[in-house]
Amino acid sequence: MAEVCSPLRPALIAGDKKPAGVTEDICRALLRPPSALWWGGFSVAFSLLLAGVAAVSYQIATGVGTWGLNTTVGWAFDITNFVFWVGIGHAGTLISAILFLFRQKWRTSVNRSAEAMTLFAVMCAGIFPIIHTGRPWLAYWLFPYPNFRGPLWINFRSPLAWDCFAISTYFLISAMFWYIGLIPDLATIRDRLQPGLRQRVFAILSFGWNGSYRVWQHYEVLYLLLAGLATPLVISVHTIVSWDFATAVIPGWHATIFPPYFVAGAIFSGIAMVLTLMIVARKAMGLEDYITHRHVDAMCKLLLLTSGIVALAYATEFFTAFYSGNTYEQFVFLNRARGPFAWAYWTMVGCNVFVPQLLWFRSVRRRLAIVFVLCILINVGMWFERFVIIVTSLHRDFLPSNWAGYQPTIVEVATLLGSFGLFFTCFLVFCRVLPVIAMGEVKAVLRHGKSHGEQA
Amino acid sequence: MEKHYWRSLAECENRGELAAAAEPEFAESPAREIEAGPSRRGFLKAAGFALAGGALAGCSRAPGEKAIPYAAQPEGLVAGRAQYYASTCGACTAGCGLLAKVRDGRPIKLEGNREQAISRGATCAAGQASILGLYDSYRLKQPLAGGKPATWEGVDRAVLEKMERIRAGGGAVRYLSETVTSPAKQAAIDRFLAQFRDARHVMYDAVSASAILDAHERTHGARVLPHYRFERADVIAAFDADFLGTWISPVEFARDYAARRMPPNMSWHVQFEGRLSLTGSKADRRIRTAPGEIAGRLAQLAAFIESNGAGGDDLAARLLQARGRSLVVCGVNDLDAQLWTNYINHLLGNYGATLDIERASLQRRGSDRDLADLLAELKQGQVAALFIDAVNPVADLPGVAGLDRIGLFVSFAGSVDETAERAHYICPDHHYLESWADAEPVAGLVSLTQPAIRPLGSTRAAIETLAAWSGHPAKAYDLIREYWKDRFDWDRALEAGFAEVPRTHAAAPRWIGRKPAPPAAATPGYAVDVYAAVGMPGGRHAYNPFLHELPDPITKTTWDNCALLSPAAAASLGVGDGDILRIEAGAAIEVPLLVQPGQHDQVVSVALGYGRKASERFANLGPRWINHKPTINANGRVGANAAPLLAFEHGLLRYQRGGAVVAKTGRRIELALTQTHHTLSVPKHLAPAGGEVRPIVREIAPAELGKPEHAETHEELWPDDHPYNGHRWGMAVDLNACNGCSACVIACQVENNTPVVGKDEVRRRREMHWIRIDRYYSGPPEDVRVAHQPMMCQQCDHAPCETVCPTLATVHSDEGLNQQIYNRCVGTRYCANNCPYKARRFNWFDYPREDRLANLLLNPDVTVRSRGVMEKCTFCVQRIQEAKIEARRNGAPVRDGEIHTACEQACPAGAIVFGDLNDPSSRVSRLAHDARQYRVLDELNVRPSVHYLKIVRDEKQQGEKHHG
Amino acid sequence: MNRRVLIGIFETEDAILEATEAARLRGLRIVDVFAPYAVHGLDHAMGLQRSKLPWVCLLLGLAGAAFKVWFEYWTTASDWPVNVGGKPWNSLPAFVPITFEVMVLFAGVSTVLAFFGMSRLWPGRKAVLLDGRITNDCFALVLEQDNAAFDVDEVEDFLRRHGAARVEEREQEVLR
Amino acid sequence: MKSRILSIVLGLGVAFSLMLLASRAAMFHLPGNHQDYEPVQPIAYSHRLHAGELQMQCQYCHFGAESSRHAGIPPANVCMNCHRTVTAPLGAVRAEDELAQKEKRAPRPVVSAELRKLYDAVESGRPVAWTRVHSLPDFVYFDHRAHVNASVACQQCHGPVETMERVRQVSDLSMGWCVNCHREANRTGIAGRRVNASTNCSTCHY
Repeated sequence: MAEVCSPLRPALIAGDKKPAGVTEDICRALLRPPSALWWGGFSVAFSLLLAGVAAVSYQIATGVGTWGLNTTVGWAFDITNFVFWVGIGHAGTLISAILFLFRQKWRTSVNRSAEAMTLFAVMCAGIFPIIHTGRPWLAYWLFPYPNFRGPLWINFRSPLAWDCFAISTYFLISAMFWYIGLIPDLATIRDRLQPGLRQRVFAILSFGWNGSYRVWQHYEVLYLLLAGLATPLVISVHTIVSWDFATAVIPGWHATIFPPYFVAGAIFSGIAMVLTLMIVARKAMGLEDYITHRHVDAMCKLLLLTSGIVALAYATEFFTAFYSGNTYEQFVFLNRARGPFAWAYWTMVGCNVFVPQLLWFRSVRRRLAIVFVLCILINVGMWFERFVIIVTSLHRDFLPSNWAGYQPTIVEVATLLGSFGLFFTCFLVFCRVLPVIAMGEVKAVLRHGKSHGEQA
Repeated sequence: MEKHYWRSLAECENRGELAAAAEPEFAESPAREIEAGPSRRGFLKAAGFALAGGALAGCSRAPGEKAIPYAAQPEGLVAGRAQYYASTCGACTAGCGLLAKVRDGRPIKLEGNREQAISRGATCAAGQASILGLYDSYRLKQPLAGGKPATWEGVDRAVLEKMERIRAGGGAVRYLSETVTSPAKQAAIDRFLAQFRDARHVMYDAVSASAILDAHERTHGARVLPHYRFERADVIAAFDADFLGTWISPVEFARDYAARRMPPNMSWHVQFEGRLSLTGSKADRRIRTAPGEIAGRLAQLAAFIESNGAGGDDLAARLLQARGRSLVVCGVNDLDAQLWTNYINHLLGNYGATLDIERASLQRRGSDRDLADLLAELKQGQVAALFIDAVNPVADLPGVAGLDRIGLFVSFAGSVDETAERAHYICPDHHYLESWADAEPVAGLVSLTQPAIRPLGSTRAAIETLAAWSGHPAKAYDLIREYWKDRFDWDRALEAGFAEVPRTHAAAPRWIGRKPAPPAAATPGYAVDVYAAVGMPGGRHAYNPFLHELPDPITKTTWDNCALLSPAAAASLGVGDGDILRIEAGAAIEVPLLVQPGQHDQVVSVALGYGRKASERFANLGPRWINHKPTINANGRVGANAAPLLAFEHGLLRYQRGGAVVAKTGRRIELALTQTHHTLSVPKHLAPAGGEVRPIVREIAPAELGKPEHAETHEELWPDDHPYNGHRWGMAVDLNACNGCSACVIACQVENNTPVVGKDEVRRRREMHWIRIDRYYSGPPEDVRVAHQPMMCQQCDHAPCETVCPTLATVHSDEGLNQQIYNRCVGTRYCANNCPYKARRFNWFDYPREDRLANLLLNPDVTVRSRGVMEKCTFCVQRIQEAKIEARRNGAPVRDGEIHTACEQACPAGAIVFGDLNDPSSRVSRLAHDARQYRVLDELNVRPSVHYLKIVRDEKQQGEKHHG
Repeated sequence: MNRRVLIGIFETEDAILEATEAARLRGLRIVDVFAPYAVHGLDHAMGLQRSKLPWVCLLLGLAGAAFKVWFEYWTTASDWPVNVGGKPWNSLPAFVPITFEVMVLFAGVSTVLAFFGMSRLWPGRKAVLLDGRITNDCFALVLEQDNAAFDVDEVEDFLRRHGAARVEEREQEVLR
Repeated sequence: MKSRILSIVLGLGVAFSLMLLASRAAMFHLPGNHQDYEPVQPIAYSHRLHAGELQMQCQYCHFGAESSRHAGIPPANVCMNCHRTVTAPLGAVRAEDELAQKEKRAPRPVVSAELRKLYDAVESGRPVAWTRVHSLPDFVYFDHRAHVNASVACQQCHGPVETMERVRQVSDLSMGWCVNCHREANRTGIAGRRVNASTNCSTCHY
């Protein structure tokens, strides 16, 4: 039967919910017309998206020269944004897959939206490797496809080629994982809707799910398998992203610590983003019972942990540089801390190392407003981490004659904002049309932390 | 397709209407997308997805492209095969021999003529760039009368009739030209002027050597310019003479100088100057000296030498040791200084040894005194007729007035410049590549110029015009042929490009001078110093975008001339780079400041030749996008004209004058520098212990010669995977020979179709030159050392760029080349990021190539890169391919020295050597095993194929020298 | 011929578990159980054997990996060896990342397809529902009247004893 | 309203392109592949006649092939080497002779219509604008010298030109086609001789 757990442990789901109640709560949000708040958020997000579209189309029509790059600094905002968004994506998979494997029941109320977030983040990320090329219309050359050139394939030694495979695999697997999870809920909604267009759409999307346990059995196994696949996948993805830099010869990039460092950073920023969204959604959609303080608390602790790892990575980098005796390497780090981009470096350290320390205090963890602000700061910090790694390493490399500066143009900034626009537009639409909380899974854990006595 | 345009073009050229024909020919210019068919490209651009299918299908048919053969093919011409015509460079009066490479009727590249004594295979940056002048769309296509297009008949009639009246009235006729090195032309001018009673031929040089000529008139009784022989000099003392950069005959001097700077037995060179010049940057010892002090210094040196080295002056001692093997040169246009120079050379017995006045140089013959007189006459309106040939006095000189009071004012200018626009008639001369001409740069050496292409417009050689106006019209060819008849074998000379003729002077002039009077004391305050920049040796090149975008070898500025101040001086004024200064010396000009280490604290230097009308055309140069900034300055031109700062003093044009006032205006502009960090040492507060200075450029003292430092050898991990069995191309760059003159940069740009990107892009650090010259300072700013390092793709065997390219667009050839395949590149820029030398260049935009005429310069053997594509030095692979295929055709292997990369070919110092590292006897592999050899960033184990040779500098006092 | 089935509708998770268990022990043939969410232990209660999906996942994963390794070797070292940065023709370590990704891709996609196949789900398939609340909050146990010995009333009574809220008798057709 | 117009336009576009595709489906090639291209030339010059029947050497007219990157289109004066005297097909000349004999008069010169165009070109000095058949993209540098001197037969790439009335592009001239021929040559050699047909990128791309 249901797990035995101590009565002391607070309930996962507050309020004495019954399955029907769950269905009721979640679906209500979908069936009632969008609130003014939603419209507000949507219009902001969508206008950002439009700005981004304008910027990108202008850049593609005119040339990468419309970015502030130069011969020395060949990457800046583009790849920074790419790594940033991939990182954001990772939390979703972490929560839905890794926590699933670790049997962390509390994930059930957040995993759906976390996975959605993953998808949208990976979409945003995927755009940048394409538009950062000089000839985006030829970006498909990055994939090996049969051709009349000899045939000539691609360079499987290039981390960028690895990226293409990693990102597209990651997107596909996450999408499937997410959709598989959705099917039962789609069916639930289908069966609550009055016949009509909407009902027909859900009927199609729900694959004719009818709750047969013979299917449920396969389903459970499948879900476990996907979780099992997604877990190493998510780690491999950011490892590969980090290899974009680690395999290069440029001091500040050429570092073996990158994979763990990047994965931790990714999860760090991802969790922060999930929290940001959750805290808003919770208020806006009245899901206080489902996303309880316990959830927030758990995630804050995760933040604390990953922040620790990231801090350790920063320290290690400096130590390696110092210990290596390689003066080029040493210079890069001195240059980060005291050079022209010191402000970026210290923003990064401040937001990623010092700010999260507040989370040691329960009182802080309990105050959602503060947590919200912290999460925003952490995301800023993590964006700057990538910026620092890329730009400060490039702008002053081996030959002093090459040393140059970097200044973003309006086009670049608009593109960055545009990616946020895309992300939030997608997320807001998602909140409106699909269940933000996995009803099926929540129902299964309803009685968590309730002793049988009170439950009977 | 590019390659075939030419065939049809050549055909048009046959009809002699290339310029006109160029228009339709280039309806789609060669600057074409590197993409399959044009329709494919259209489809890429077209947004309408729905129609893509149609376009796609449409693509499967070839465009109805025409292939037009000759109607009657000229003898010996085969489409696609280059021909070389021996000629003479017209970029300045030095008279370097050239070979003009003509491809299907179009001259596309200039190469030095190895046989000819002045060039000996090399050229300077300006010479390399001067080919663009041929395709200058601003050149006049027919004569102008009163600013209106006219016919030659009309102009001739009008001018002759006006001349008739003047001849009757006995008015003064003046012919103003630069130094005429062409004897035939001189004769024509004389014949022409002979028709008049009061006629005078006035010659002046924008950068005058008049003082030297005058001084020799005093000391040797003949107004001669010695032929300086640096290759014979063991000790060189140069006083403000930039003989490697711009002075008289830089290519020849650079070559001679480099020849004597080969370790171990190197010449010793000391430079006295106020501005850090190219020459100063190579000197063993450099002593900052204000222009005013030069004469004093010379007098002092003379004293030491007279007293046989008493006073223990190191220089005097060295000079005395090298009597007859030493050379003292002075570039100051001041009679005192020059008299003292002659006196010292006389004392040292250098005349006849290192200074040849028997076969004197004829490269500078201008007389400032005559010029001054002429200007005076003009002011008083005493000139009835003025003929101006190849000079632009209005822009070159201060205080030119009264031009509108001339009865007949004729200019031979090729395009409308500041002077020509005020002339009554402009009778445009040919570009030198279109014309027959001769030149005698040094007495006894006749260098011939033959047309490499039919004239693009209906222009006429000045010599023909003169002949027509002297009453017996003739073709230039006949005039020259006639002049030299039975002096040498014409055909052989034409083939060789030059001929030696028996000496013209009877006997060498003897020393008749005596010890000069002690020089006047220097005037206090700032001295303004107007100089000719290496990249812009005179205003005549102001039309040339290649030269404007060429970073000055010392200042690294482009698209501007700056006021150079020493760091101390700048600090005292509280100004920094880019602050606009107001320099007042008589007249006033405003130029941006550039802080220049090595500059004398009391000297402010400004370059000549900027702020010309010709540069107005660059208003919208470069890619156009929202943040684009114009290439020109507020005055609508590139840079500011420094001519107002010049002045005549005792009949000499003074380029350096005391008593200048320098003030800040409060305005500032952002300079377009290609290098912003100027030393090999990293900023103090960022310097890790032991990493303060980077060993990118290495310098040793003569004593350390022959001691190779041990370079760590890395094991090859996969020796069998990449055996280089055939050729293995490599390069060696002798940093000791390289003087930074940048001829290689332009040569590379012309050879490889590298675009000009404009000031704004350079400001953004996006210049496209495939080879750049890194300039590093060391030592304190008041006594700065300079190192020049040509830096191009190092063609690494373990190229970091290759591993990271996802599309295999850059891979290694089995001959050791790092290949870049433009059409496969999608432009991720990953390779450039991962290049430790940052030798790769990215096409940030489709760089405009609207000027269809200028497009005729494009090298058909090199793809024109499109937007979004990475490019870089290829070791001129097109030349390698050509040589290999030809060798195979002739059944002989490629011999060492058969392939010259464009940079190597142009280098006056012979600093760059290209060849086969697998051939142990090749020059390059010998240099690759030289004791001075090192490879930049060798520790990365990227295995560059470019070997550098260390700089050798002898800074010690002679005393220490022996036990040094 | 058309068989008839007996359907017991239950309200709670515990009830359905008990009933199913009991039914199996009683030797009744359980056609299927319908539930709004995955009830733990129900598969044991029904006596289902383990799913074959893990095998699909493993085998196609390995197949994908094997294919990719071969493909990378063939393209890079065998078919057209190109010297890239002096790296060996066969840079096996550099092939690992993509191999891994492709393995995961193959495993994932094939498992999902296999799942849809096994459980006969596809977009737009008409869902057969015993009760509108099945996907919401109620459970159904479907027993087959396999032989004449099957006593409807007795079984109905049995189901009620195990807390069935409602018991219906229907044609077999109701299920696929 | 606008959207409707847009969708109509798009619809038409799709229909149009489908039509195009359908019409071309038969001879569909990937973009840039011009195989089977057989344009009409300004003068109906017959390679079958000249290279086939008359057995003229290719390089008699395309004399660039041995010494230059381009084989070259023969200038009119090369044609005139023969066509100064040959002004019409033999048959036409004979017919005129017989006719003349019948009519007891000196035969008139016969000039075929096609050759008339050539003579006009020569007289006017305005060259014949042939339509290019084989053309490679700008970024490919094919060199006839290298191949001719390695005794690669013209037909290897250009197909049996001597049988073609009008020249057709036989091979697809794709990169794979070049590369595979190079590989083949390296394996088997050409005309019994070992050759080094490089497959370096910079053999053709620079």
